[in-house]
Amino acid sequence: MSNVETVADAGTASRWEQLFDRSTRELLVGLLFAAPYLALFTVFLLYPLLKGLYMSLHEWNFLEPSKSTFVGLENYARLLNDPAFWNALWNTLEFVGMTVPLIVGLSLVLALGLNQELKGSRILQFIYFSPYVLTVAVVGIVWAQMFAQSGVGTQYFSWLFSGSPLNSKFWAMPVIVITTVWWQAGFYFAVLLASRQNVPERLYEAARLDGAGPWRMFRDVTLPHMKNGLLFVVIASTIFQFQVFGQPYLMTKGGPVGNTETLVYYLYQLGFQTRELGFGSAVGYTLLLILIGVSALNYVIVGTNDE
Amino acid sequence: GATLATGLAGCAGLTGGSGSDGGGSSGDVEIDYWMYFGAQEREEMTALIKEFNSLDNGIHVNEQGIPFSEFLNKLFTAANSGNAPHVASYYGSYGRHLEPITHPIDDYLSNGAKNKYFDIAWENLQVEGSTYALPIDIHGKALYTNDSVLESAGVDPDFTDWNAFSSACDTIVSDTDARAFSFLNWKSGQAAFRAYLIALTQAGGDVVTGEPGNYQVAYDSEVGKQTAELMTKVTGDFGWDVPQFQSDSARVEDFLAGDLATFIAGTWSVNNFENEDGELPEDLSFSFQKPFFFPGEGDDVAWCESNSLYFPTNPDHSEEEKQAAVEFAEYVTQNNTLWASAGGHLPAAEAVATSSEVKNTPLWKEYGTIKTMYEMVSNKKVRYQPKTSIHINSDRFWGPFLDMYIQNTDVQSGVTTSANALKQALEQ
Amino acid sequence: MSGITIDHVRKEYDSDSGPIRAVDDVSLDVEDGEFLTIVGPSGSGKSTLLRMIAGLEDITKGEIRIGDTVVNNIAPQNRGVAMVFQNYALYPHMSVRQNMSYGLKLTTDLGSEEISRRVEDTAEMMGIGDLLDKKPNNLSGGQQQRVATGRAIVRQPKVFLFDEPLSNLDAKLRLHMRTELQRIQEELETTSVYVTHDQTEAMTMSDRIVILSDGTIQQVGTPAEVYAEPVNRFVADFIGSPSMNFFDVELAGEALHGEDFEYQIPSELAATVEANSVSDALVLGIRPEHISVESDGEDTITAELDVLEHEGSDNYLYLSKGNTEWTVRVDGNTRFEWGESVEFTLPSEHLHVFDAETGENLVVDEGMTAQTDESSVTV
Amino acid sequence: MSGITIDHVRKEYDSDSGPIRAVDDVSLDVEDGEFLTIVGPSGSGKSTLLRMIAGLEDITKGEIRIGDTVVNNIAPQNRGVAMVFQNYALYPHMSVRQNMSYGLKLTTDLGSEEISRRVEDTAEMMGIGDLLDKKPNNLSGGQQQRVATGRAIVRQPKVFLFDEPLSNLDAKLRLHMRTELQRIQEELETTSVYVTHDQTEAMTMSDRIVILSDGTIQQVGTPAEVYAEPVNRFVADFIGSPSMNFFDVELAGEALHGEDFEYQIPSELAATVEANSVSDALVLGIRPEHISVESDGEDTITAELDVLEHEGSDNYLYLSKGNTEWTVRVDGNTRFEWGESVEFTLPSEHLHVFDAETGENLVVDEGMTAQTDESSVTV
Amino acid sequence: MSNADASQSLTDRLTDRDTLYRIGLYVAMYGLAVVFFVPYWRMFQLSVTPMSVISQGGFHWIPPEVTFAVWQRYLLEEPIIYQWAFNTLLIASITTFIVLVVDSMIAFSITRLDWPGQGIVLAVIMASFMIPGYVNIIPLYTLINNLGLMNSYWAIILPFAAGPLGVFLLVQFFRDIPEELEEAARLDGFSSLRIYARIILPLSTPILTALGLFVFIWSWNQFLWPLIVLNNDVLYTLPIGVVTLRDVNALAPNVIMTSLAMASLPLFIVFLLFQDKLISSVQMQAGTG
Ligand SMILES: Nc1ncnc2c1ncn2[C@@H]1O[C@H](COP(=O)(O)OP(=O)(O)OP(=O)(O)O)[C@@H](O)[C@H]1O
Ligand SMILES: Nc1ncnc2c1ncn2[C@@H]1O[C@H](COP(=O)(O)OP(=O)(O)OP(=O)(O)O)[C@@H](O)[C@H]1O
Ligand SMILES: O=P(O)(O)OC[C@H](O)CO
Ligand SMILES: [Mg+2]
Ligand SMILES: [Mg+2]
Repeated sequence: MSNVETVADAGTASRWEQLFDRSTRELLVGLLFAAPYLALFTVFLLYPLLKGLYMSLHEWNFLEPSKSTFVGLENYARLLNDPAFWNALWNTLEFVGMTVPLIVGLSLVLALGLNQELKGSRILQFIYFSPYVLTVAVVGIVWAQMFAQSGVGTQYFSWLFSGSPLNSKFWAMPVIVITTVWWQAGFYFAVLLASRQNVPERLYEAARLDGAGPWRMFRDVTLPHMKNGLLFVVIASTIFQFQVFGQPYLMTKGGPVGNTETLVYYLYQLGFQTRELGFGSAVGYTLLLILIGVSALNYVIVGTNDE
Repeated sequence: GATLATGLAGCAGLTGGSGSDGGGSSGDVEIDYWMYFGAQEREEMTALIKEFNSLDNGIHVNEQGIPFSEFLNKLFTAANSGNAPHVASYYGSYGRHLEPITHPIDDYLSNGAKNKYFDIAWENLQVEGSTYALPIDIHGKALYTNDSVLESAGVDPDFTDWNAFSSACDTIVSDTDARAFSFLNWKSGQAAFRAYLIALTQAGGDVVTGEPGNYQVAYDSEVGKQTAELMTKVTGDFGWDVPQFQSDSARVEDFLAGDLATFIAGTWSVNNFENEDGELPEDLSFSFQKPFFFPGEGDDVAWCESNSLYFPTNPDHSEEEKQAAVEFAEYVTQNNTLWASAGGHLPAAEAVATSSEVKNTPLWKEYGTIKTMYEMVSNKKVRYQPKTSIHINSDRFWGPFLDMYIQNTDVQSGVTTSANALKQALEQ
Repeated sequence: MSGITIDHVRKEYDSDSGPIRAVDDVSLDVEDGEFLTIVGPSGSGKSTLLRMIAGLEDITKGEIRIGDTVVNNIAPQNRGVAMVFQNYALYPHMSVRQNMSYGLKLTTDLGSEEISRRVEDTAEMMGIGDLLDKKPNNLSGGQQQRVATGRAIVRQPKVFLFDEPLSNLDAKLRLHMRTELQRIQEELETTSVYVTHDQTEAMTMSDRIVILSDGTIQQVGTPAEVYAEPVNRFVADFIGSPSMNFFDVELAGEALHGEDFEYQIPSELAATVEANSVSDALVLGIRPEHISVESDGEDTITAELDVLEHEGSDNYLYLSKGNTEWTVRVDGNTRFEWGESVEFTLPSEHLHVFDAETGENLVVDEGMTAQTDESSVTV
Repeated sequence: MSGITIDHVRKEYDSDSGPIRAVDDVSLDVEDGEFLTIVGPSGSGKSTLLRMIAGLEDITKGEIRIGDTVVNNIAPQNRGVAMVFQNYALYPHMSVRQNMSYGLKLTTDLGSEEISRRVEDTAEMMGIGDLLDKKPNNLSGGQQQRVATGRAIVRQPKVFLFDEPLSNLDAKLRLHMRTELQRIQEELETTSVYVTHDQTEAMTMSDRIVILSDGTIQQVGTPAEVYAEPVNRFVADFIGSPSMNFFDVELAGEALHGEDFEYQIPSELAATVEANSVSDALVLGIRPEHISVESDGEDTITAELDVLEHEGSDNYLYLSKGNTEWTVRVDGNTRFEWGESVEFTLPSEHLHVFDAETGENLVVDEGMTAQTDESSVTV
Repeated sequence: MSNADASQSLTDRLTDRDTLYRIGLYVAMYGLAVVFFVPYWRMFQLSVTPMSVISQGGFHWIPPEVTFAVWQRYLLEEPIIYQWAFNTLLIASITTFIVLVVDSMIAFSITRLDWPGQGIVLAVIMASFMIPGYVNIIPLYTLINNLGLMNSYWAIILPFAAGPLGVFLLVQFFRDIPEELEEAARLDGFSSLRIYARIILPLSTPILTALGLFVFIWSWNQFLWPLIVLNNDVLYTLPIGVVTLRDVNALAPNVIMTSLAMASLPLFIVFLLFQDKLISSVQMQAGTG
């Protein structure tokens, strides 16, 4: 009953098929599809990465790169003795050390709260998440205003600091931290909310039958299940916050006393204010190594915890 | 029309063009001009450009405002990438710093241009015997006094004597609610640097010694530290000022509100006194004193600077454009009476500075700010800062001075940090 | 140990389109030590009923007693029940031992040694003694099932509740675990309520079966009762595999007239149907295994063989005549040819006649449990 | 239409731990118009074999012919095969019509009207004529299954390939689609290769069954053959539900000695076993449905009733004696009490004796198809 | 029955606790929302406060006088902010388009085609995840400069499009598309290109929209990099533009706040429209959604 002419003849193979065997064909087509991204990736990601290493070994001439001189590891040696670098590193650690726990804590609270049935939960979700869609330019300037002379923060917390906290050696960093928490918590809140919602409801029922109270359920059911979500939040926010730039740039210009100058800010200054591209590249590479170290550390923790 | 224009601009960004946007009548030579002026100064400069454009001389100028803090970064990256404008404003004493990205203009200047400007300003613009810029103004720092406050404290000191000045300050603090004296007018390292220069020179010290091109840091000396000490005592032991800034411009606001009796500020600072309508407040009575009251055996000179026009290098610029750029710069620097009357600066072109329009402004006649400046310039009582090849005004070097002033750091470490940073930069 | 009394219980869920009545006026006694199965199609309210017993859902109306205690307002952990969930609901990050001891730790004041002993004993009994230190994710489905059951057993509850505990297992394992659960229940004699949508499971495991549909009880009875004497068409259809054959018929005299056949029925049967029916529209029902192809010449029906399925020791015949199709189970040795005409009879003792409208079985005595001796099974 | 010849075919997958031999030296002829089922446990290589026929996997070694053409190097769409996948693999974003017509559009030069006509005809035949403009996600499982089958049919291939096409359906629907697929195949008479892991499906649907294990063929034969005469213990165990009972025994004279029983077997049988066996370790096999509880007094075995399962018309007895357990199927009317002793016999014609080591069936004639007349089924 | 009574009162207490808990929950969650909202309010409030009120220095939650003059000025008289919005839109759209096309192509190639070395390529791309965007800015700047791309949108678009996030997400998603679909398509005679365009892409609309939204927002909000590579105010993006405005208008908070509000509005509207999609895109990134 088969209509022979309608079903392609089992004997034929197209020219394309005759020309190349199957695996060659797959390779060609595969590379064709991969090529555009690979080109972008190689040119704009891999190449700068390697070039950064190369530049960091030179005293780089901004206007006439051909006049750059090879200096070996001198830039790295300079960096180790550079108080501004250590200051920026320390400030960055301080910033990350305050921001990450606050973000994790707040986003966890928001996620757990919103996981309950609440009237208006969509609006709440909107409000919590919305700062995330703002550019740091807006966030930085608005919050600088909040802590300027006639700002909300200054108004209500004047008992804490005299004058604008952004000028205070002690308070400038915490203000930047608070700003960042407001800006970023929504993102992690969304992650943790999904993570919480993925906990099978049945487990809570099993736990209820086993006599577990709210704290027990949180400790023995919720937390273990949210482990991966929490780890993501910790890792992702650590890496992201390590690169803080916009807030100090816009709010404090790194001051007072360079107390809010961070690594990327320093990198920016070296690259585009003092134009020491070689030394700047060395700082960039060092930052890269630090961050790879941070993620590696995190992966080790994830790795050992996972069974 | 607007849609089309935006569309075109979008395409400019996509085609990687240097984006000289349209505006003038076709056939004009288009000149790009970058400036960092804000607020009042920006308005004056814009008016000047408008005036120039309306001359219909075949040149059209497109201006672009760039935030001051980014100005040098932008200028350097733009020059490096072949996107630099034809004309850019910057400080006259930055010739050496800008030399790699600007070109000398001696070949383009009209005859006798040199003689149009105060000598001191012209000299300042020479780098290795070539002219790199044209000065718009000469502005300096001196002491503003709120005379109502002085009056209510019953003091009228001799502003050339430290003892007189300091006892007046003490009186103000004890007899009024106002603070007596602020060393800074603005919350920035640059403001600290400039004020410090005045005090340091009078104390007989120097920021650097040596010749342009071979400077040595000198203010980490005894006198340098003493002067810094004096500065920090203003907010410390003397109790003449508080070590906080509510905002960048807090001192200006306090001065206007009568909460601050005196402060060191620039000729142009009167701009900041103006209210929304561009008028100086009626009830404000102030004067502008030569700031020669600091102790020490040094020279009684004040710091000065010139907003100037530079000519960045750009391989795309034609000779015609370069010529037009200089023409424009000459026009702007030699026809800027507004720059004085509304901008508060002493024009760098002598004829403009002494023109009747200028001499008739309230700032010359009534408040005397420009007049005082003119006197100091004529009497050689002003001095430009060192002409280094680095960005010497940077907060990298003078941030610590701000911090000393607001008691965030002590004198010893502040001066050392600052001096070390500067030494290192000068060595590079 | 104790029985359960469910007294006019109702459960309503709120929804955007008004309340959903998931369980509607259900009354039921589960005897002490009985193994009762609740069976019904998806959404019929089985889980809801079970979860009300467990205390995981509030009871909208009515009362549930375990033993003599009304438990409506007693917290789940204090009801003396233990539950096995469909997907086991084991705590994934805890070892088997921790999973099993968790409830004991929280609800009893047993010492840790005593707990440990009880967990180990139970694990031994469930054959998972060597898995105690593993995490659930590293266990096979059957092992997880055992752990879940073990976790319930170790608490020595008054009542076991099972919500489709076997449906995540493959066919062979399900069969195996079925007998295993039965054995355990026989040993412990704990009152058990078992929810499943699989009628085979219900039929093979239970002392009694509750058939639920749309939140209401259709029939309660032993497996044999519900198989032999379904009270309505729903139950008749639901119980048994392959399903009962149904045909729209009318009663004319002592014969049933279908679209493509006529069949003489005994006069007493006709009389009963006549007496109980309210309309003319009837439905005749007979199970595939009850149709007899050993035609004895009398009143036979003839249909053509469409498909023959050989399944192990049985053959299934799919016969058709006009628009009417018959499924017949015959012995594996019987031989038929495709297209052959097959003659068969419908033994009257296995005939069911339902009212087409109400679905009610017209030939079962009102008292559902009458006549059951004939086919009752004692275990 | 054409048969398929599979000639010493092998498939190896690369893996980190060396190559995995998924299909190992398989040779098989599928006759023109035949319905052949490949059955075997998970991972036995069923899908791999099927996908090599389809052209979705390269053939590592050997040759596959469809009709007379070697297809090893022919692209899938040019082999004249159509395949139905387990999860149907319908394009979710296309309507049923588009799903069915796409292959025609791309592989034939039919006009769009002709395509449309053919799609509609096929849809009519599959009973999905009114679903043509729906998206697959809006269809029930059964409807999706029909669309998938329709998509294969509409291309009028020389060969149908099915990879577990029914296993995503629930039990009732699976039963129904099974007969439907059979009907279609009988109508179209297209050569079909059908993969399933469900022995019931294999037994009921196929002309012949191939039993695969670990990539090698265990037995090829009609359903009746593999049921009655499994060539080895694997096949015996795999085919039939519940599984055959197996007991380790030794032959002593004409009696089989197990751990907890002894059983006399006919002397010819004993002789055959004796002749074929290579060692003393034997395994006795008998299906639950072949054990006879109608004890005729002769040589009986007695065991105690552990569990009784009532499943519709059958009862299953789970008996034990010492460590030996027996599963016995009896009629639904037979009555037993829990704990009762049951006597039974093992009819010799249904006895299987396997070599404990090789698993080989010692009592089947070498020619696998001998003796099949006795229980063969013709459809 | 006494037993039941006891449990009754127990539940009364329980329900009381329950109500208290719910009240607490509402207070906490709405309280936090209010705190979250304050900066928005300040932004808006200052934008409509006249200079005369601002210069008096006091603090107000609600200004004694309201003026929309600044809004009017920006909405009607300052074309530059529209220019910036247009630039930003153009950059974000092109970036998004390129990312979607290019990333889906390579993800298809890696997950759906079989060629030697694809594992290594994927591993390298994934490893680049560890490279934080900003450490590269100096060498990247020299590259962009050498390519003559300074002061052009490509300087912003291309480096951004080289990021691995899209590849990562799409590879994950494509992997989960049943292989049978593709096999069915092969049997139906689909070529690789057709499978990509007709099967994979249509089936991936959820992830493509999610990824697209995310890329769009990120690209829209970029700050540091455009700050470096753009130096023509006609080419500025909104974030750079508003910062420029602030530095020029240092004394007028109402002007600054109005420009900020206007710069935030477009994405706020996008977020309003696509709230669920955006949030799910966030969750996909974390692998929790
Ligand atoms: N939490 C709930 N909210 C609203 N309706 C619900 C809820 N739980 C169940 N229902 C509804 O109640 C009815 C009964 O659900 P139930 O889960 O008890 O059915 P079931 O018989 O267990 O079904 P299944 O065999 O699918 O598990 C259904 O209509 C269901 O939709
Ligand atoms: N793409 C592959 N790469 C490596 N090994 C594979 C691949 N596909 C299948 N295998 C291996 O080949 C063997 C046979 O697999 P196949 O899928 O053919 O089994 P199956 O009989 O169809 O099983 P199931 O019933 O689970 O579908 C298995 O061991 C499997 O792990
Ligand atoms: O420059 P941005 O806008 O990407 O800012 C990065 C942030 O500062 C990190 O916290
Ligand atoms: Mg249920
Ligand atoms: Mg398979």
